[in-house]
Amino acid sequence: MNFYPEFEVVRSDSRCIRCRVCERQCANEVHWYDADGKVMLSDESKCVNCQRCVTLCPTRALKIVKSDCRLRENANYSDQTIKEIYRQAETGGVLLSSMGNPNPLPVYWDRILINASQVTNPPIDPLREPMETRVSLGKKPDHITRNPDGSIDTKLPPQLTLSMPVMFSAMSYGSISYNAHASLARAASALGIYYNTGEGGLHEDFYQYGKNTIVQVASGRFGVHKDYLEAGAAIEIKMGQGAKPGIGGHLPGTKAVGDVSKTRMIPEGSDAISPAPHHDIYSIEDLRQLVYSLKEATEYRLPVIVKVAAVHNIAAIASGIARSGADIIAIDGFRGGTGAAPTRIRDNVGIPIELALAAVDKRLRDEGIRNNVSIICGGSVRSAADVVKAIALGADACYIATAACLAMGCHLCRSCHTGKCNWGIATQRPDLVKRLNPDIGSQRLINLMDAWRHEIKELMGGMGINSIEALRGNRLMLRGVGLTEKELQILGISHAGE
Amino acid sequence: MIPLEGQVRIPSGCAVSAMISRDGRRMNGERIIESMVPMHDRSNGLGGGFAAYGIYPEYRDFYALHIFFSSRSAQSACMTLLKEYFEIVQDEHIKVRKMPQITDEPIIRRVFVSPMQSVLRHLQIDEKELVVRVVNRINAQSDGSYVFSCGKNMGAFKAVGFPEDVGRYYRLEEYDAYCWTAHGRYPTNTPGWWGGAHPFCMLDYSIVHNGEISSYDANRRFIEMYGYKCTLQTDTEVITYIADYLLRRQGLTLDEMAAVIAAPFWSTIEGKSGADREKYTYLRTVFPSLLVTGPFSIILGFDGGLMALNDRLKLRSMVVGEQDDMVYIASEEAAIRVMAPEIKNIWSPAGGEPVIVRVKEGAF
Amino acid sequence: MKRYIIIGNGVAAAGCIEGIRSVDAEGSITVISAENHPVYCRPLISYYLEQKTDLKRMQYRADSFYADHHVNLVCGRSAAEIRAEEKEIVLDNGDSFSYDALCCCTGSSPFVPPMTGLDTVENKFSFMTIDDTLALEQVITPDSRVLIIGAGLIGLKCAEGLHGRVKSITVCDLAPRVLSSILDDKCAAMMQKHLEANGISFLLGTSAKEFSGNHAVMQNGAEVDFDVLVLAVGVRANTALVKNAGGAGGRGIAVSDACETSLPDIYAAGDCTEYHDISSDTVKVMALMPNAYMQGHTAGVNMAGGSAVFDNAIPMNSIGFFGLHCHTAGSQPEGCEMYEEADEQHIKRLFIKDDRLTGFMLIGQMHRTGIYTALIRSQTPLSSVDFARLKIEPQLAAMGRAYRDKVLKGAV
Amino acid sequence: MKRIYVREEWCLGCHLCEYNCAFANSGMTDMVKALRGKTIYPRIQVETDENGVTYAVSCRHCKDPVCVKSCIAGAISQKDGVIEINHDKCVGCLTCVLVCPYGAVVEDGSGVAQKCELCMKNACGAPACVKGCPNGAIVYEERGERE
Repeated sequence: MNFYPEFEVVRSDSRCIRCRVCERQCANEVHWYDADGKVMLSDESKCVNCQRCVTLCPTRALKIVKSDCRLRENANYSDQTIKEIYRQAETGGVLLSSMGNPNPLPVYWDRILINASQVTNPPIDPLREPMETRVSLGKKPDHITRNPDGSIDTKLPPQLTLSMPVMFSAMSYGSISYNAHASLARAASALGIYYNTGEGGLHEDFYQYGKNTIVQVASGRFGVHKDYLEAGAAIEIKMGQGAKPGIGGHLPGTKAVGDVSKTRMIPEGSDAISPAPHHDIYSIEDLRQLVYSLKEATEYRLPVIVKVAAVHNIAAIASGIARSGADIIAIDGFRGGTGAAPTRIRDNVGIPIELALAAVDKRLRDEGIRNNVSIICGGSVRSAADVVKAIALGADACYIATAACLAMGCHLCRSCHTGKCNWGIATQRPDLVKRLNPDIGSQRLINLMDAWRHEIKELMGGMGINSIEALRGNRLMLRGVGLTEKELQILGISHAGE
Repeated sequence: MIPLEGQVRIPSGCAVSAMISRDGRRMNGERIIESMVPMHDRSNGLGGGFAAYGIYPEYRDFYALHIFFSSRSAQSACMTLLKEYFEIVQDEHIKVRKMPQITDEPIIRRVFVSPMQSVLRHLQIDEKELVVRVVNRINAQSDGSYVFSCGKNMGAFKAVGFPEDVGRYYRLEEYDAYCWTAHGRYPTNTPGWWGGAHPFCMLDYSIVHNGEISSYDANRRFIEMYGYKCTLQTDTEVITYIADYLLRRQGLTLDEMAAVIAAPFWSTIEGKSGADREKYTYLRTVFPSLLVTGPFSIILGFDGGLMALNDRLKLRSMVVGEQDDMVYIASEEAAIRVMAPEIKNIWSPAGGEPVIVRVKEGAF
Repeated sequence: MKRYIIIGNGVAAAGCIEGIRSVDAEGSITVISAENHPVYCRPLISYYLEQKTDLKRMQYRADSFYADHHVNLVCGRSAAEIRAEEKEIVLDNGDSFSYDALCCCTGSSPFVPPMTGLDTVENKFSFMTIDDTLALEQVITPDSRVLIIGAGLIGLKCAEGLHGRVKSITVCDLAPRVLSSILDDKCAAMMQKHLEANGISFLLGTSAKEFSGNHAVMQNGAEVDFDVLVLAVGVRANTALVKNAGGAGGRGIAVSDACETSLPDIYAAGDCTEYHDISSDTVKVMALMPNAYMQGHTAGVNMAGGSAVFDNAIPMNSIGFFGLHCHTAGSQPEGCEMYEEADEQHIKRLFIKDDRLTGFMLIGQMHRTGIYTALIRSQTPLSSVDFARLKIEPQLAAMGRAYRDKVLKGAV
Repeated sequence: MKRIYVREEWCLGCHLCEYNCAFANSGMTDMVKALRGKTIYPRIQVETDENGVTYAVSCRHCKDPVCVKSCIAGAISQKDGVIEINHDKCVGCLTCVLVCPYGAVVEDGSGVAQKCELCMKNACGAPACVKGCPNGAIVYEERGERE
């Protein structure tokens, strides 16, 4: 069935200089030059609204607008819903989507407000006073022990030390490009934070950034070998992902080319299918065995992170993980991104990270085991304010991926699964990969993190807090607006005005 | 209805003052009361109090519980509870001087107790832990009984009122102590509840504090994992518990405790050498949630000494004076000048640097 | 302190001055200039007629050039004799100058073949110097009919310069085509067609046999009436000074790659010399402005004790008429192959021999032709580049990765 | 001296540099007005090699510039390493085009020669190709001189 295109290319002929940049830059082949008529023409049915042409058009002659040719209005059956039905009726297939859940579900970050000092205690000016954002992730000992001479035995379980409480979340080499990985690795290294390999192994060129790398072990075990495990600063066991809890991953064979297949240790062109569960983990005891296997393999030098999707009984799951020997729990909320996920899963499974985080932090404190693990919060952390709210709710640090992709140029067109990312991020096509110059990509990531760090400091200073640890779990610094009693109770915060 | 301490978090400004004899000489409460007079404006009449060390030498082996009761029935219920765990050695009124400035008095009792060995054996805990648990239980029940002092050979005296009035009300000139601390309160919202006045005590630790800590909920939620219950929602309370946790339960020294709650900046730690750097790194890494931020000056009294500490940015005033065996500490120099008019050696300690004063071994 | 003398004040002389000064800031430099003008480049005179430039802008260097380079400029004099043994020169007025190093930049003079009745023509001009040009300009009127003898570079540029300022222009040449020294028949035909389209008339394969007043009779019998006659048959190198002093040479003064003549401490540069054309491996007079400068500069450096060679000379010409440009370079040796592209407006002819590009003729398509020129000069084996692409379009892309990296990633 | 260098590994072949160059040297303040409906004559050229690799070529500002030596009008000069054309003196003979080994001197559409002058003479102030390159494929930096 033919639809009127979702987007329209609006080209101002009076501004167009026929430089043909749009044509050259569109991997979807929307634009073309008609030499006879000396005009640029477009095939809008191919447009995904990635804004590449709009961004590069030197005379701002282009804009992409949402088509107003809609089906008859229906509050129940939206245009989108109807078209999805048509598409499925045509293909018999599962719908695929990319990036995070775009639906208008509650974003609790936006319903939480941050405190500031007035009169009774002073706000602190981060430009004048030291303001610390460094955090250590890992298990903290319950009791100090002393050496025979009375000094403290300063040996600690392995820790990850971050200059600021933000890290780049897992995105595999394969789902994103070599240059995207290079950008992340270089930025993490320059910033003193960490990036995460995702389930695609670690390209040999990036072993040099190992000190700032978290290597992931997921259900497909792609790219996992001894050197890989030892290359990073921490190992993450991926049990689930916020965008697609309960299912595995699927890298199409078209992306498993060249170095991608080599790094994953799979034949070139073969689909890389990660199973839904780890087939050696059917229970919490099994997880404990994998945690300790990995620790044994790396001589207990590296902290082990267990990453789970935020699902209904996340607090209990986290409690189990905290007792499994894991050093860090990463919780990924339902708005987290993905390179490809079945639409129905992405849009309907999992719970918001804010509630999951609050519930987990509370449960671990109630059980007196909060010190056993650090908590990383991920799944749509969009700004420094979100970071501050997450830390105040109880997170030790945040994972960001969508925001990192945006910094590298992503325009959230949500077409990663097509492999034709015009921004050189979610693609393996060499001509497209080239569009992301890691010099620029890494610098933009560094800029973003610098900006966030400044903002975090400003917000902390306003609260009269001069070190991030005094913010962690400091829920008194938060107030809810427009939330129900139940929501407030789960978040563990008061309503504004209270 | 305006909520009480414990029902809502109440920030407050304050005045603090302390004097201690390193020789262990015992002094009556006259001078410490006088020291609060020039700092009258730092209080607003909604709370004042004192802690005194070495005042019950004849009962030094027993825990001196100072308790407010709202009624006879509360008193009787509480005593029944106490008797389950303790031998009651002495149960008496704390003598007061009736005065118009101090009103709405509760029943104020002093009870010397000794833990029952059978109970300790049964619960497999030491006697300090038993005292802590029982006191916490009484205070958490909030049914009209409130234990506001429970150490040995020391005691806190507090009430709603200006501190100099509170001191005279409790007839502190009749007590002799080698160490006195005092507190005047400026709460921003409270009808004034006697239990909410300072010092706040746990065993022999007493805290007087001036400030409003911004890390409060981070500190509270951490410390509550270890059996403490911050019922009053005051800074002083949580700092007292932190002190108890770090000093008694983790066995840290006073210096180490200072390095946790007013931790040196990472940049400072990195500038230190070898063992020191490792120690400070370790303490910050292990106890991040016990870092106290925001303005504070606190005086922690304990059996045999005291420690004064400012927040690491020194956002609150605190001065120290020294003369012969005496050390004086106060929010304002004027207070020290009242206690020791001829004093020469007065300084302002740097933020985060603890001033620790100990009485000569065996002198108390 | 060394004494340098330069005979002549053209572009070669300017190159020589700059060459000397790049090595020796101290030595005295004397320049003997027959013309009363500061250095200018002779090809500009047609642009002057065309009013694309003026006397001021025609100056090759700034007003302060001689002062800046501490040059003693002797104007309006020519050298009469070089006394190589004594290392001195004598001027036409008898003055003499001693030198430690001498450079002869005497250029060339118009060559006028014997033609009957030429003395009866009142308005006849050469077209070599500013003075020629100013004199010519004096006599032309919008009604003038101009006859130009010679359809070479000079004659045709003169025609272009006069175009629009006179009534008619006829150009004749003994050769059967225009620009016969640089173009082959096909290319010449295209240029001729373009010139004709712009109103220039040609009488080719014939020349004036005799004149009587303003009437010329051609060898083929044709008759032409004219008001102004321009003689642009050709030029001859001014070799006499050096040859008289015992220097070797044929049509030009023989010089080495270092621009030395056969006489000690005497150098020569510019249109007066003959030298090695690497594209044809022959020695010839190549009266070209770029080469003149480079020779002068080379001579100057060597005179001052430096070390320089100009060892990649080739003939080359950039010339255009009425918007149609033509680039030629190198030569078409015996047995060369030719690559050709041609349409109505363009011709591209590349000449290839022994795996080398030896020359080209390009009309109407000038874009980046220097890349071809460089290929000839560097004698790059074509098997080492992607000539299949290169012949279609001059581009560094076809020159190989190493060359590109060298040129684009570092300073050259 | 600072020169323009290309980092061809990042060149996208978008040709924006050519348009930015043409605009910067148009003397106009609006790109549409400057370039719409016109053939552009940029001073920088994007090339594509046999593997599809693209890169932009502009004047190298050589140490031994043959264009300067070849100009019949004395219109090309080198000052502080920067080679520039005095357009007032240029008569459009295009000898410089004939001799530049990099094809970096080009005709400007009106018959005279032009070449990259590092945007030192236009309102841009810094090379427009560098500023406008979306991927950092053209840089303006110091890389030392030829020996």
